[in-house]
Amino acid sequence: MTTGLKIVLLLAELLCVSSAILVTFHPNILHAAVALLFAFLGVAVMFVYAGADFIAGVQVIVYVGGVTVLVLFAVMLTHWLYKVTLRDVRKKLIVPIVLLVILLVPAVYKSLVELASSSQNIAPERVAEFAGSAKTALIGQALLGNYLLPFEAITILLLGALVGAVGLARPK
Amino acid sequence: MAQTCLWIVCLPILAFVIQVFFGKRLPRQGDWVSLAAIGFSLLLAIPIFGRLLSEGHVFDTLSFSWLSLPQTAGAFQIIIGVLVNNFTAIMLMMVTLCAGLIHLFSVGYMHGEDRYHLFFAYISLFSAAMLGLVVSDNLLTFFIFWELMGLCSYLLIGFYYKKPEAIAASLKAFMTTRIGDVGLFLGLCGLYAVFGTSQFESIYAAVASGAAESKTLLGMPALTFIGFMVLMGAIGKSAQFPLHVWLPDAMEGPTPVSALIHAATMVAAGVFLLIRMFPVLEASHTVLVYVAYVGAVTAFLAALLAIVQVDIKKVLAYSTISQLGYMVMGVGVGAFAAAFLHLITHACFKACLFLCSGSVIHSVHTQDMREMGGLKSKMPWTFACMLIATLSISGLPFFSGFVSKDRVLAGALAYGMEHTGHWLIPLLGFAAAGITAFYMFRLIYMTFFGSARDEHKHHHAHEQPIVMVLPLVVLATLSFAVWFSGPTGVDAFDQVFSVHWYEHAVAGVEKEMALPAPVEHHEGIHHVAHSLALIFSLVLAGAGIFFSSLVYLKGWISPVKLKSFFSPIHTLLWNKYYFDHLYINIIIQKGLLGWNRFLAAFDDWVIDRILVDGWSRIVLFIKSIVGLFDDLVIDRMLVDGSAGMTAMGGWAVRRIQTGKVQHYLIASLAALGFGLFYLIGMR
Amino acid sequence: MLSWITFIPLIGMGIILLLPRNNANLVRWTSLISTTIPLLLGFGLFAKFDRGSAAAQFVERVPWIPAFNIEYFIGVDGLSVAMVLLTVLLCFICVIASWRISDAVKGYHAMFLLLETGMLGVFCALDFFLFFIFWEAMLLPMYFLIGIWGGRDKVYAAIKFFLYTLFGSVLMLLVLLGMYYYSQPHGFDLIQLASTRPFASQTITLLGWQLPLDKVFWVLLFVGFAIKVPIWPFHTWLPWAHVEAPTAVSVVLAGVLLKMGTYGMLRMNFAILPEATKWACNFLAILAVINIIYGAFCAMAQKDLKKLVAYSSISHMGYVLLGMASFTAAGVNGAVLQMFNHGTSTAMLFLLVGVIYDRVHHRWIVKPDGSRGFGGIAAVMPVYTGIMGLAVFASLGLPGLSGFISEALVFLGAFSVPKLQIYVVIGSLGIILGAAYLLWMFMRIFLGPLNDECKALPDMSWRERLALLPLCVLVIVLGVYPMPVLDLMSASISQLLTLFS
Amino acid sequence: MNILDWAVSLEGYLCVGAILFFLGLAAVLYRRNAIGILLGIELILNAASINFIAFSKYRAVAIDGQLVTLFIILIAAAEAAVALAIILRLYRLRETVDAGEASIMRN
Repeated sequence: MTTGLKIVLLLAELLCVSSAILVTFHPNILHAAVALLFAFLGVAVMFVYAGADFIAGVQVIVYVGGVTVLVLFAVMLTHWLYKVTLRDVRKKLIVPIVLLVILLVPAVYKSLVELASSSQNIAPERVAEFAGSAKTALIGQALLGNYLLPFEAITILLLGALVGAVGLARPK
Repeated sequence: MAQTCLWIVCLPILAFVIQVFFGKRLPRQGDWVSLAAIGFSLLLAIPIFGRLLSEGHVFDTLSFSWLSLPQTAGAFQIIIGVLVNNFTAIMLMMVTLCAGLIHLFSVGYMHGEDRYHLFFAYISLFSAAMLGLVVSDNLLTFFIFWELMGLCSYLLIGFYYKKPEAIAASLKAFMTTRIGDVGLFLGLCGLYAVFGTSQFESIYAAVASGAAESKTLLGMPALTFIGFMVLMGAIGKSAQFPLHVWLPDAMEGPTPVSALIHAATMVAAGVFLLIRMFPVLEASHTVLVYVAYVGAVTAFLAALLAIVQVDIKKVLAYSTISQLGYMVMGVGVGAFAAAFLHLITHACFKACLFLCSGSVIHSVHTQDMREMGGLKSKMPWTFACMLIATLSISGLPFFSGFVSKDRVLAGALAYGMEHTGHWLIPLLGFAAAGITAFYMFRLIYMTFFGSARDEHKHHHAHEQPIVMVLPLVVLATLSFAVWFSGPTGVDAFDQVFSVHWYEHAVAGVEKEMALPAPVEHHEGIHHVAHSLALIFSLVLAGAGIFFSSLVYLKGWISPVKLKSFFSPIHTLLWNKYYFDHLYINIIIQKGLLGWNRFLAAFDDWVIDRILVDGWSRIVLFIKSIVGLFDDLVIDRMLVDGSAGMTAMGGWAVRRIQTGKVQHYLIASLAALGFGLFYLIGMR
Repeated sequence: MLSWITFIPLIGMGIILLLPRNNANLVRWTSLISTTIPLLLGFGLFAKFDRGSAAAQFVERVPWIPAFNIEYFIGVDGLSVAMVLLTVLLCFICVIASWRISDAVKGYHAMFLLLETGMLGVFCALDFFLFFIFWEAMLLPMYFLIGIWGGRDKVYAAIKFFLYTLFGSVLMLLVLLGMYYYSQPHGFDLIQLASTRPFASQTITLLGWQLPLDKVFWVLLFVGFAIKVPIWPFHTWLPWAHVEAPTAVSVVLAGVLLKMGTYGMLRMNFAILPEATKWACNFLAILAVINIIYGAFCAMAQKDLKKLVAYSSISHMGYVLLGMASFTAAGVNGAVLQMFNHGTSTAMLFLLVGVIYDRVHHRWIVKPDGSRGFGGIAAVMPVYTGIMGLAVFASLGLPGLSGFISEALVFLGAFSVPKLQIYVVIGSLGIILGAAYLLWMFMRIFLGPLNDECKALPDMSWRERLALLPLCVLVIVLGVYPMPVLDLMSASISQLLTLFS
Repeated sequence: MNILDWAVSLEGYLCVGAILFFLGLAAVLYRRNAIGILLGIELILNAASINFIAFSKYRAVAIDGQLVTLFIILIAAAEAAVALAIILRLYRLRETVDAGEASIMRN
């Protein structure tokens, strides 16, 4: 891994974090939605670096393509441009939120690191080899092998959600 | 012979059963059935009496175990049976004869009455009971027939059950005799307690052997207790003072009933009881005096009462009580033989008197002497018979009354001379004799002599048909002395061919009773007493008759003036010494019924309302307290309280549910935070 | 045989419950049949009963609850055979007498047959537990019979009867448990308890007091049975129960239920606790005399005919007690015979009261406003007057009828015991009062001028005469020759009395 | 070990995951707009995916981590669709998407 790539990964992580901040605190809901889009992209890049290229692809397609568009649509449908101000976040709560985040994040981070250290480490060379190998075949085999039941269950779930969403959103 | 006695008793019972069930449907409503039954009994009794006359002694017993209880400690057994001795034979003869004649008489007298067959049923049952009593060899069956007679007298007195006085009289009769019967029953219990049996033979033997001297009943010497109880029974049944009140009222019944039951037989049963139990009375030494006094007092007081009566049957009723008093006095003074003879002769002439009065009543349809008079010409036969019977009862020579009354008075006089302390007994006896003559002739003069006081009734008066007159004649003939001793009745004159069957009979019975030989001291007293008594009784009888004819026949002394002269005594006599008032108004109305009402109220209020339902009130009270407690404490505080708390709790918690999704998220995150913090802290 | 007698009425009840409601006559006939069969079996029992032996006969013994060795142990001995026969006879007569009951006929006859089974069971049971069960089983139908088919305030009477007897049976339950606990081979068998009499020497500590066990048992049992007899202070339920009960029920109540108290005393108090009984003998005699006199006095003051007869029952049961208190052969035999004779004579009286009640629907001798209830009925109803006369004279103890025999035996027996003599004298007052109130009632109702109210009263129907016929025959026959019934019981009683000699 | 190595290492990934998670959580809690909440949820889900992927790379979790992420993504898509349908329905009923006013369920 060349340092250049590491720099790109760091930038992607910073993009993620900054856009996440925008999503939570931006008064205008529309801008928050767009910021979310960029957060997804940042995450996709991180996946690529973690050797999960197929997942990154799926992430981009589903989240960036689907969910964000959906949200934008929702925002557009529920806010009369000229009537409802898009201002959203309540002012007086900003301070406790920030405090909360600042306090909890290092605690959770420390516990996650502890968790990570306790679990079994892989030798560095196998890490590189794992990052490089093609995952898609493995995923395919696993999907129709060990994970057959969840795979089927997920299909039913998606069907249910689809029908539900259509049912709910259908005008009278 | 004992079997024939059984038949004598069973025939009338059979007649009774037939009459009760089939009487109505039989021809002539079955009076011939009863007549036939009593006739056969008479026929069966005659040979027994004949045997007594010829052989001078009759004895036969038959007994069987009626009720036995096997008990390991000693079998309790009741043996009953038939005893035929001299007295039984005489009594059988008398009872069957009188009953037969009265059956005959009542065929005429009761002609046309409704429940005619029932009358004959009851009369047959009565005859059976009397015969049963006469022949029974133990006190238990004696008592059973004794009370059966009480039942029959109740039924017959109340025969005209539509008349309130009749049914009141029947109840009064039954209750008064019942009081006496209870006394006799206790005597019977005493006998069983002391001797273990009630058979006369074994009792005579036990008393003679002095077995019962030591035993005591209720603190009294046994024999005295039994004696008093027997006396009580006799007082009840023979209408002695103070239980005499029922006999005059018993006249409400038809006259044949009065004749049969309340003259000849039933009332005599009391005296017969005393005679049967004489050994016991004698052995107890103290009881006989009381018996004598009861007899004497009854004789005198009843005779006095008879003077003021206006109802013909009431006069005869009181005269019966008085004559019974004589018999009881006879037994009391020890002359039980004389008493028994008087019983027999009295049965005959008193039955005759009653039947004569019956025929008089039947012809003039009233019982009140003041509406009669001058019937001599109208009813010659009745008059003749009644005159003979009256002469006999007054105790004039040539008549049976004289024979027996003289002996009784002689016995009383002898007793008086021996035990001078008791001089009152002969005095009352002789006084009663005089008064008897007086009121009997008063009756004769008022009914038969003088002028008719009520023309209408006098006009209707007529002699009764033969079926009623025949019995009168037979009974009248029996009232002569010739049958019982000599023709004149005076032993001295009749030495030549006087009839001695009675003395032999008495001797036989005395032997049986195993009486202790009477203390033969100064034999002279008896002879002197006998002759003195003879003179006194003749004098008194004559005076009585003379005095009565002065007042009623000649009218020299007007009864009205007499009445005013003795007015206090008269009112006393008229109200029958206020005995009735005492019994009915005071003892029964105020005492008994008042006490009953009080007790019933007590029972209803105190025990029922307070003691029993009181509990329900207490329970109700407790219930209300418990209810209150339960309601207040448990219900309000605990149950509602907790409900309230939960409500408050609920109210408090409710505020949490703000409905905003985010708040719920915060809460869950807070919980998650604490959970993590706790876990981390733990480790 | 005995089980059949006891349980045929129960089977009858079962059948009746299945029958259609509207067919009243069918119900009545089934009920009649299911009382006739025990009657016929009763005759068989009477014939085959061995007069000599004092032991229980026709015994049927089946272990029922082995854990507490409770057995279905039934049998009949001298004491109870007369009562069984009486019960069977009276129930047969009562079914005939209750032919006119028209409302809820099915319920009535079902309850009645259950009652009969209960009663027969009480007399046959020789196991205390079984005895208690039948005792309670008999109580329930009685409550319904009085409570539903009774007179004006029937509910009050039914409740009072039920609670009163229940109070008694609660005490009996205590003794039941006590006897079970204190008897050596823990058991309820009455015959075995009577032979071993284990309670004489033991003592029990109650609330700190050291009490002799048998006396405690005796008193508790006595109160339980005294309520049933009834004895003086516990008697107030009887007039109410009688006045309100329908005719047939009050016949059975007076004819049989009262005898259970005295039978129970003989079977339990006398047989198992003889020393305690001897200790309480005086007490019994006093209560007996109170019963006699008190009952007679109250009877005389009554205005209601049925109440008068109820109080007369109290007075007559006083004789039974007096006989029992004498411990003599004559006394106790007289007592048990009086239980039988009183059963027949009172049954007649109640049936006759029922006859007049069916016609005029009131029982006032003297109406509350003082006017005459009846008067001079003899003219209108001769047969009724005749039979009533027989019943009245039977119950007042006229010699020649059955009442006298038992009263005479009781008094003969009691008089031979020196310390009871004073009680006999007072008791004899009862005989006079007995005659008084009965004849006074007879006079006021039957004799005298005809009361125009009762002018058109029909005489007794053939059914009523049929119901009364057996009782009349019994009263007369036993009055003349009492041995057939007496020697049924004398063997057992003599064996019982060996404890007291 | 400089910032670059840290960024690539497991700790880096975990740190970003944590930050994203809490930002998402903050968004969910404090956004008044229902859609804002939805955005928060998406962030949270992505934070979880990052952790899974990081562990599948640096730890012996191998392919399973990636598979779980795949499923998370799928479910998130379904969930977003349904959530938005509800929001639209809410909007049509209440003319608003403000999470605070949809409080019919309050006490």
